[in-house]
Amino acid sequence: MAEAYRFQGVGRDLQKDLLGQWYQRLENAPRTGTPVAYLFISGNIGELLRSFGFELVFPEVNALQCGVKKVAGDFILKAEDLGYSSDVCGYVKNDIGLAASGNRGPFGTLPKPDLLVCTYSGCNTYIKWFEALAELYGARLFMLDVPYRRTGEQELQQDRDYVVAQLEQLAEVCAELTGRPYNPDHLSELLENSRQAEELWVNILHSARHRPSPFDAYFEAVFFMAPIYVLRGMPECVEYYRAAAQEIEERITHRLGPVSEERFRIVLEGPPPWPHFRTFWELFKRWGVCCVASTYSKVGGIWDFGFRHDPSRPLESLAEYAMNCYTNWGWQLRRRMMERYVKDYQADALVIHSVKSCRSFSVGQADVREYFTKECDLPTLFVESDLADPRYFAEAQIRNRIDAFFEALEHRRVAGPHPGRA
Amino acid sequence: MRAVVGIDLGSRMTRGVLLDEHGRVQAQAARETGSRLEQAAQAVLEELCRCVGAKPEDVVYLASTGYGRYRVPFRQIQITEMTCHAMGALWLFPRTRTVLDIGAMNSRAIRIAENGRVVAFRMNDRCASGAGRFLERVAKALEVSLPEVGELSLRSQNPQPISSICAVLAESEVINHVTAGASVEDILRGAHNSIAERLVALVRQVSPQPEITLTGGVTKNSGMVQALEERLKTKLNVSPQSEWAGALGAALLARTRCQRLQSTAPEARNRTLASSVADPLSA
Amino acid sequence: MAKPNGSWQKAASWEELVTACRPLVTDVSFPTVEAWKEMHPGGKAIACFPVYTPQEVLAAAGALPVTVYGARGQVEIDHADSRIQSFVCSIARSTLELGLVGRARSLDGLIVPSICDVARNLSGVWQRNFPGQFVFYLHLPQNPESAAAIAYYRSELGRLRREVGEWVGRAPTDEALREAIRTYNRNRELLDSLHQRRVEAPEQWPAAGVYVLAAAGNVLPRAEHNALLEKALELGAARRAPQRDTVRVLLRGAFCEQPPLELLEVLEEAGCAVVNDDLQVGSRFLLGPVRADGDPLAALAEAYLRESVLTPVNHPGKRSRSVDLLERVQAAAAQGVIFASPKFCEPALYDSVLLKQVLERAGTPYLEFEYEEKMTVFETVRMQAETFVESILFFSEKS
Amino acid sequence: MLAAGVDVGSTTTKAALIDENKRVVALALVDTGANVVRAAERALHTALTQAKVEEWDVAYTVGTGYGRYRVPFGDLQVTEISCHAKGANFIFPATRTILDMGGQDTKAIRVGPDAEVKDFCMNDKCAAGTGRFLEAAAEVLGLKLEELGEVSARAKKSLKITNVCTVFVEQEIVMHLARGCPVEEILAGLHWTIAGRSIGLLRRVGLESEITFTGGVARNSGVVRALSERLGARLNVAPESQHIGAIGAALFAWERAAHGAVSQRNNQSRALGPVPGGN
Ligand SMILES: Nc1ncnc2c1ncn2[C@@H]1O[C@H](COP(=O)(O)OP(=O)(O)O)[C@@H](O)[C@H]1O
Ligand SMILES: Nc1ncnc2c1ncn2[C@@H]1O[C@H](COP(=O)(O)OP(=O)(O)O)[C@@H](O)[C@H]1O
Ligand code: SF4
Ligand code: SF4
Ligand code: SF4
Repeated sequence: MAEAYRFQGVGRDLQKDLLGQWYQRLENAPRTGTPVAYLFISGNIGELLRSFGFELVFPEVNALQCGVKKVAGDFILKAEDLGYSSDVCGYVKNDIGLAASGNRGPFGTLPKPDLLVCTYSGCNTYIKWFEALAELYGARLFMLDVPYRRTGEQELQQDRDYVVAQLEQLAEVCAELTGRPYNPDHLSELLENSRQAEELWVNILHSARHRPSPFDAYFEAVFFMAPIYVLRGMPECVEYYRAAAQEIEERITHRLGPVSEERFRIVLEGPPPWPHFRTFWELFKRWGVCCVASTYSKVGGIWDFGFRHDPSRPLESLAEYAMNCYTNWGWQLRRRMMERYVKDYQADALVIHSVKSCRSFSVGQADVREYFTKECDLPTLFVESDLADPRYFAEAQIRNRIDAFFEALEHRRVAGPHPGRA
Repeated sequence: MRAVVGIDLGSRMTRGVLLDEHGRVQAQAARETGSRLEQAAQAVLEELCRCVGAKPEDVVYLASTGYGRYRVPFRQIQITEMTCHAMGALWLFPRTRTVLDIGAMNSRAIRIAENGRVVAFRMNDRCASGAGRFLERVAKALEVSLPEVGELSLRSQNPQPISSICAVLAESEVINHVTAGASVEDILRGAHNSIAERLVALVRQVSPQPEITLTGGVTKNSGMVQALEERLKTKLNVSPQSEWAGALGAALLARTRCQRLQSTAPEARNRTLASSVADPLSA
Repeated sequence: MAKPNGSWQKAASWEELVTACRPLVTDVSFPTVEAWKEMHPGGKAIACFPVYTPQEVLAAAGALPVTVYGARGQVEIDHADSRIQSFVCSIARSTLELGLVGRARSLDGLIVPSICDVARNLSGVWQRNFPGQFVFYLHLPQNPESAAAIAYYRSELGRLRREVGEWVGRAPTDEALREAIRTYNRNRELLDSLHQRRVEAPEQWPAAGVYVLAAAGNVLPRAEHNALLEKALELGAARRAPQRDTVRVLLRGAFCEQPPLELLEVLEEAGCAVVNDDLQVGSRFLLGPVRADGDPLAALAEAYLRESVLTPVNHPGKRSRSVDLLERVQAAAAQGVIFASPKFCEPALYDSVLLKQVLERAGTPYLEFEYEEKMTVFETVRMQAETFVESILFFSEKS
Repeated sequence: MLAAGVDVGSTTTKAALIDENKRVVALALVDTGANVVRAAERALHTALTQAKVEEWDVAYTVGTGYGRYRVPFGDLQVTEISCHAKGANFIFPATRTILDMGGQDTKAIRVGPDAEVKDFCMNDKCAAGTGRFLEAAAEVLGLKLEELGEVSARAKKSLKITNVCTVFVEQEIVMHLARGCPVEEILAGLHWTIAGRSIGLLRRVGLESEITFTGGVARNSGVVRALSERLGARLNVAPESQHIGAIGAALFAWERAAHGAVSQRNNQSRALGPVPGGN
């Protein structure tokens, strides 16, 4: 369809180009002598590091890429050969396996870290992960200790101050490593770029409120969100979302959407099964399912409830950002988010994809399901597999669940008891 | 003569090996274990003595191993299969560094040091998807005798993949293949492959090092050996004797132990190895 | 069925004492807590998730802190299976089960420290399922070197003091806190000497027994536990133990979810003399006494950040888990290390990988296996332990 | 007018015929074997001959069961989950939770008042605790499947079974027998274990009474007893429990027919769901 319209496909293509260029810069970093920091997606305070001229590596994104490119399995096995249990996070194993293979992946060769910045926003596993990398590379590890958003509570002043204090220390460390002084003005410029990109990104997310939705907030969002995660603060990131916004606009005007006929609108909780991403998507597409909101697209930051990076309060807003990534939220906050999505985006159902790797996501999901089925009478589908380990994806079983689930939804909806479509 | 004996009470076979004072193998004996373990052990011991024309009291030290190791009343010591198979395998193939023992019920991967010390090991419990009984069931389902399965599988033209990892469900899958008209050879090969997959996964967990020696009844199965070699990308040591590895190892360890005890102070001699205080099985 | 507190006072021998305390480990209807409540009408009992809970603050508020190690394999998991996925450790599931089936009725609240992803989310799940209860999520700083950390943790403890205070209707005074600190210091001191004796004479102080006596403290007021430990030290010294041919091992990984007692006994039967372990380390996670003068909360915060036992769930900062392990091996003259991790306990599973490499380099033999609190068959463990013992006994120069 | 439902299970294939008044007029049961289509046809024909009718008397046929993945047959495919819900609701209208224990998998399904599936989960990767598990046990104990129930009923106490693996449990049974433990106590233990596993699944979908127990294992009164004991609740068990999937399928067929859908057994039948050009 890309031919018929002007902007269709730009989101995907431009995203590919930008990531390609970024990985190219990384590949060159050793030669250009650019300092390299490893960092996580959740609580990604990359702007601060970029303000010191660091190039950033995101091990999670590498793991994700390996998953999509179907090489994760080998790296994971390699890590298990090194002694890692089959029961620990597949992302970590993928990354360790990658490192043990000379850091050469489908995206090229990655530079070694000069600094490891562990943000404790995503999960505890982050800490174990970078402890291992610190051992492996003998690189300096900075722990950015981000307190968890206690269930139901307001963000605590003490927590914010604590994170800010640590960011100041991080700035000192960076200055020491790069020989550059901390430059708040430069940081603010980067944060201004972030703010603009966030503004545009939120509009795209909200566009899913249209019927039919022009945009799949899960299966497409995972591509559209990449730049705001890995390139936030850079001008090209803002450019990207301008372009993407045009594509979405065009889709709205022509009533284009991810599925030719939108029959079900779902909210999706949990990460995708990367090694089987396409298959997984198809299983939903067959039923004309469009995901109108997802929690996974918030692991790297929650902007659709109003938060923006604030150039006038650089460190404070970085701290607030870091504390408000999805998996740093307690159960009640997560539940409220999903509840709001179901309402605002008029979803017919909640689909929970529970992944073995990620206890940070998974623990509590069964209660989420119980809450929505019992207390909100919202149809909820629960499927289990994994986000990185191809071994845990049982297609027949998952297909069976999805089919039965939408059969039932259709059965509920269609006048006349026929469970399927004629 | 002064002899030492090792007895391996396996779930199916009981095997015994007798060494003379110079550590030379003088006799081997085996018989079905059956349900009366003590008797099986007794019979094997007598058999061994008969072979070398010795009296039971000539046996100065006896070590038992295998799952019935605690059921040998006249043992001086019991030693686990792991330790014994390691020793036995090393005796059979002195450059062994990894042992893969595939029994009917459990499979074990063992990494050992030059001197036979067990460095790391894993065994499958809980799930039978990677042990010999799997093949027995498949053989039964296909109405071929166990000794044939290996050879047959090697004649396979296009192996039938077995999708289920479960030994039990795989069995019904096999039956389906049969009725669907797949050849016995292809089905067998499929079964061998799927077990091999799981065994390789087990071996990986001990970070194997060459040479790898295969022990246990499955060594009789050439198809299994090849399936494993393909996946481990290395030649495996297989000896017709390898089913004796357990008993052999027990005998060798019995000998070292007995020598040690004589060299150490007498009061130390009547010390027992802690584990021989209790018989967990009768508990 | 355990007799409530007091039954242990009559014990005339080490064996009797252990037998008297054994039910306190396994009886998850918490009879001693019931008993305490009868003696303290209106008193609150607060469950503490195993590791790093500053119980002093709760005790100072007049509440009874109870360290809950799941259901100790004593309760059929019927409800929680549907709430906590199969790939999560058992303690999370069984702790929830206790609540869901009302076994923990005598407990009025739960303190969850931020030890891992499971614990982090469990706090919210608990709050949802037991809205009436006092649920406190305690953030343990993971950045020990940061100058901000102590101040932050002190404020976090302040939050605990305030909220517990409001809840029990009595905010702990500084003096009450200092008093609690003294009692807990004494408790740590006694626990340490108990474990120290074991290093000197493992036959004399068998691991399972030591474990049971330490475990009694989880469900008893500290003062009472102190008395119990003093008695234990006397009786233990008077004990005559048989000489056995064993291997001295250091047990590692069981810092949170606990293995069944049988597992320890199996290890001993197999010939392992456990001379150092991190079992129930939550009751002895401070390496030294806490200052009992000055600002008590600051003292607690400092103690935690400066000298708490390294486990897989506290980032060591400049300290090193590897060095720590090797030092412990040496101090305990251990011949080998056993990594026993709870199944699906990610933190423990990550650490063992790195620590095993360290031991390989140091040439220290090790064994690794996983356990579950609800396990009932120990044959595999026995087999592994025996093999491990043999690998040392037969091949080491001594013996 | 007749409507037919065929449930090709992993172990057995069931067929059900219902007439225009939704009365069940015939039920058939055959072993599935490898050839799904043949099994389906055999089952259907057995049912037809039972009802003394001809194939063209059947207005519409719905196929279900795991077989439908391998070969679609009948006029329409519906998942066994929907069919069990339908069938259970038909026989026990107050059903809210269904436990279906088949030969190789166990399913727990929660349904609404008019049989719509609200939630479900299944275990089908491991034969532990499935009908197959009981078949194996019966074999080792030298009993017929039919006998399992009564025999275990004689048990004074039930033995603790430690293995769940179908293969290992055989070994364990042999060991218990060798130790002279009474057969009925072993059996009771097995039923207790199986019940435990299924209850896990049931809780996962959220238990709501009434609970209906379907699938072949429901014919084993020992399991029924163990379940109701451990749940502290009674279960609906229909004499035709093993056929409930097929009956559900037949009901769907009936509704299709009633809505004027015509059978087209001759031309390619379609699988459910996909939007034409949906991707
Ligand atoms: N003649 C044979 N040919 C091929 N495989 C065999 C033969 N004999 C035994 N096996 C295999 O070896 C297994 C038994 O091995 P064994 O070591 O005797 O078991 P265990 O020691 O546990 O009793 C059987 O399950 C079978 O798969
Ligand atoms: N008469 C019977 N008594 C007890 N159990 C039975 C009986 N008939 C079948 N079963 C059990 O039912 C199982 C088959 O159930 P079924 O629902 O037909 O399987 P599926 O639907 O997967 O083909 C068998 O494995 C057996 O355990
Ligand atoms: S997948 Fe989950 S556990 Fe793994 S690193 Fe990401 S957030 Fe952490
Ligand atoms: S056992 Fe491990 S994973 Fe489970 S709660 Fe404790 S620390 Fe967390
Ligand atoms: S998968 Fe099969 S072999 Fe493995 S435990 Fe389950 S039943 Fe046993």
